[in-house]
Amino acid sequence: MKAKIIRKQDIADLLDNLLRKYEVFAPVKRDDLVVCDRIGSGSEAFLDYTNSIKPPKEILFPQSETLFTYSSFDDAANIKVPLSKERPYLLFGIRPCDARSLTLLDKVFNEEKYKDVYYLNRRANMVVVAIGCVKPRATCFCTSVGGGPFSPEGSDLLLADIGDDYIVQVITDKGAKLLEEREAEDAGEDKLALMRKAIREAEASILPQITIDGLKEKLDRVFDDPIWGVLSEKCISCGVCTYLCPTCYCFDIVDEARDSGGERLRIWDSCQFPLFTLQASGVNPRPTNKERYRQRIMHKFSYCIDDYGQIGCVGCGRCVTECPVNLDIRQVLTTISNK
Amino acid sequence: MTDLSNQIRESARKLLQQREVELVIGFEQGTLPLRNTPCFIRGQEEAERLIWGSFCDNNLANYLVKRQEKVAIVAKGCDVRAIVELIKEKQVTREQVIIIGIPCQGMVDRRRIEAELEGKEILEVGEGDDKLILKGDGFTRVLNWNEYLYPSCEACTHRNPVIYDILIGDMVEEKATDRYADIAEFETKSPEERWQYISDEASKCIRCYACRNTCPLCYCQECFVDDTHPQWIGKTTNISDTIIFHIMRALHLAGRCVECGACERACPTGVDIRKLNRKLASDVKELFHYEAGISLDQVAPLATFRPDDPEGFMLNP
Amino acid sequence: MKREINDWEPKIVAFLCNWCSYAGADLAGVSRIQYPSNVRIIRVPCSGRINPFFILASLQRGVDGVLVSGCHPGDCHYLTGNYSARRKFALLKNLLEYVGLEEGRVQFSWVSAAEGGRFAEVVARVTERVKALGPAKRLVKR
Amino acid sequence: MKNPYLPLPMRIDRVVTETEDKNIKTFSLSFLNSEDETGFKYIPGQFAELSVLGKGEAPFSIASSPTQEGRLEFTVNKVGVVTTALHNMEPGETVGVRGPLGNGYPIEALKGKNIVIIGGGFGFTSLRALTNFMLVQRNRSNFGDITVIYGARSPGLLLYKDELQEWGKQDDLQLYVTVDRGDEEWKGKVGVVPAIAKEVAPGSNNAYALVCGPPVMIRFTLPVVQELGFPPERTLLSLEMRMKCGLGKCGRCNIGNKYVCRDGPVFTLAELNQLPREY
Repeated sequence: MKAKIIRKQDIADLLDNLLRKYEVFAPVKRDDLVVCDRIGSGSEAFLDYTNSIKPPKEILFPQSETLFTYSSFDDAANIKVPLSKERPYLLFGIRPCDARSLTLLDKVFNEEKYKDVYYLNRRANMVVVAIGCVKPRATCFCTSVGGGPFSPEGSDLLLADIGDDYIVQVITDKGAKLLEEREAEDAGEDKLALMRKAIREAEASILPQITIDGLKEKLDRVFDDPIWGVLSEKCISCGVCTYLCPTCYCFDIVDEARDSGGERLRIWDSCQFPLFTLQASGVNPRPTNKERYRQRIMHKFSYCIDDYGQIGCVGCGRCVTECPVNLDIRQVLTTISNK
Repeated sequence: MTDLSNQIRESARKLLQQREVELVIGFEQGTLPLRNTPCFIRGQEEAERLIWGSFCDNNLANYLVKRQEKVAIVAKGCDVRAIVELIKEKQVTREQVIIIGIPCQGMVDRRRIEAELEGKEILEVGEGDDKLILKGDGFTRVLNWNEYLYPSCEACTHRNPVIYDILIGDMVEEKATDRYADIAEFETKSPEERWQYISDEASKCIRCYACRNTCPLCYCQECFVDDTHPQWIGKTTNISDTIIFHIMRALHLAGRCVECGACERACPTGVDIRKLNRKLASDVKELFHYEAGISLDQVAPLATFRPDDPEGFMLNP
Repeated sequence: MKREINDWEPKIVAFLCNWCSYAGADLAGVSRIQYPSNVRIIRVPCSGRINPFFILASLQRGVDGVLVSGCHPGDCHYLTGNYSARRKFALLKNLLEYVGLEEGRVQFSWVSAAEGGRFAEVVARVTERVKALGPAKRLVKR
Repeated sequence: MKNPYLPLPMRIDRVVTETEDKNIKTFSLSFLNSEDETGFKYIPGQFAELSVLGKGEAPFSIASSPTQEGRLEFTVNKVGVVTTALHNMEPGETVGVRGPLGNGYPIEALKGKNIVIIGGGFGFTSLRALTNFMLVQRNRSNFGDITVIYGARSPGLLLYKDELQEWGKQDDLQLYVTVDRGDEEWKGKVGVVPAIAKEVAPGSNNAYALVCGPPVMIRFTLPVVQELGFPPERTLLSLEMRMKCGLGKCGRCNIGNKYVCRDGPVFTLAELNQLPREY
């Protein structure tokens, strides 16, 4: 299908129309932060942003989620799963790196053997409309990890900002269907040329920052190297990098007692927390920063490849900019590559 | 700044050479503009990495707890106050640390600078005597750095190290500031407004515990939020649990918090954590005449009492 | 069925120290002094035993008011438990009101073992105040 | 779509206090719905998550053998919130069970082989399940000689005492029970498991060694097993890690790229030798 044109000034109106049929999530400004949240009106969407502080993963995989509530274990009927038939979700205006993160989450939560009904319930009819990055930040390293500022993976439609208009590229049938709901003119050659120029410039502006080729093999070799202790020394074992990461999906399952029953919740957890792996016996296989930080890197750049055929990093740069002690994953990976 | 950096390096080299310490904890250039980052120096030849600048905002005292070896630490006013508390609480011994004290002019708040530039990305920073030269794609901005200090630095009344072994640079004049003015102002609001504010702030919290982990005085082996037996509070982002987490953390820090602001700087979502900590610091000062981290001799306010402590708050029918 | 507001009776948790206030409550009882039945008493060894978290946990679980009571200063069975507690309580009470909890939800008093009447009066005052505030909403976990 | 997080309702039929310190109990459970029982197909070595009302869930090896129809048994050591709550429960009460999870012992590979089981303390539960599985008449001929070496710190801490007595009388398995430290009444062997294994274990010819126990026992037993000539491919271990989801998702039980809950808990020593030493 041909690329279409949407005028920027029509975006709010377009979203208002889509709101009739979809639960729409878009970047919005809350205080000084841009977050990806449910909107009630098209004018709330704030598309002139670099990236949201939190990744959109929480829309599909919320930080706290009730798996079920129960009054007893006497009968399966006393266990209630709060899954309702939701209106289809529309994720509008997320960045291509975050859209790409969904391809990994899909593999994690939609495995042959265990289907995550909670994730899939929301994901099933979801449409993803991403906006390519005309002005990537210096901390973006998507191109180093196989993506790019206009990477289509995970998106159904991909917008390109060419000034007054967005050019809409159709990536999937789902995207084509969404676009059918509204008349839009085809993008002419002049505008397509502008888009290609924007893409070229954006791609060129992102410098290669880490070397992925051979990294996995290197990591698998250096597991026991003392370098991990040096690299992780300043880590304070907080959960910033993992909670803000679009692909980190580790979780905990906890119960909370309610009146005469309980609620089982799934909550985000972080491999950086000392208690994450602490066994009841008191043994902890990852007792210090060193093991925990290594786990994070190994998981993303080695184990994920073994399990899901892709690395667990999309190069969004959130962990780079938000780490309280400036522990920079790019520097860490480069140090390891150079070993 | 270059001068101070050189003096720090010189001291570090000497200490390592004479084997007075095994480790020097200080700052080095960060990987991003507007960032300096903690570093650990064990060999004289590495001392070159040490620097001093406007972005040395982490509280390095955080790295002292549970160390066995003898350590030298580069410490600004608030870091030293934290070290004093840690010594009093027997987490570090005075003999174990060599304090390389630095009178501090305040640290620059990178988020304020970023806000000032309205999203334009800074790619390079130069530090002049009182200026910051910010360069990005097609722009250069020069700002007075002392107009962009962290709120905690603006309210700071102990910029000079209260104790030290080596002093780098000259003592600076302490600011006469009504540092709790904003707390008093907040108290004039109605309970509804205050509750709304606190709830809004807490709703931003993602329970990543960066505030706790970056705090030099939050050194408990197992924090109450992590306890499961009993489980004090829920682990979800339920607003009641989150507010109680912050209230309890603030209470645990009452009379111990040195108001360095590390918690707030670490918070990725900008929760106004100091609103609670500073209320307690202000109460502790007013009710019990104590300020954390000022003296090695004064007993912690919640480890002691006076028979005539104020009790006007008690119900007395 | 809609409950009328005047049907509503607050639930108040009272943390009483074993040696004075609990005995004071006991004395109120054996002396047949009438006081509101809204308090649920939890006996603790000493007011110094009260972790601020007990109070927060009560509020979180939906009690409408909390009363904490111990021996008068100088009379602590453990000599100084209540003096230490008093400092904690002062900070806690201020902080709770500072974050916007209504003044009067959480109250502190001294009641000796001989003060059955005073205990009844304290409970009456607390109940009256909490009733005026209405059901607790802030800090309650939903 | 099947929801992998939902537990099945089960009733506690019997609780046996196993050890004299009363810290270990065995719970015998039965399914409240017969369809659940037909759906719950497991092999020895697998585990399941037990749910207690308002407390949470925790993983336990299934201590019964699938040949013991109509029930599931779990041997539970009282160490945390869920296990303490379980210990306070009585017959007639209900719990939730989610499983079976994990890979279990490689039954097909074990067929036709001599089996040497070496267990210590609380780690014996899944080995007990396997032993019972092999001992039933219709399975027994599938396996060669069966040797069971089992030890605990003291006689009072031995699990399944009645069953051990029964096994001791049977001639289709060799049973050696040992304790680190005996008492006046103890007539059996005294010595740590690795030492006894060295003394009594039969040859490794056409045999598999299966080891499970506390880390220190494993550390000293593996060299013995090796000395006896068991190659790593025929040395099996059942591992324990902190687990939550049991589905290979939640991220805490992995050793390198292997998740103990999903790819284990049973591994050959050859497999483990390929993995980092992070357990």
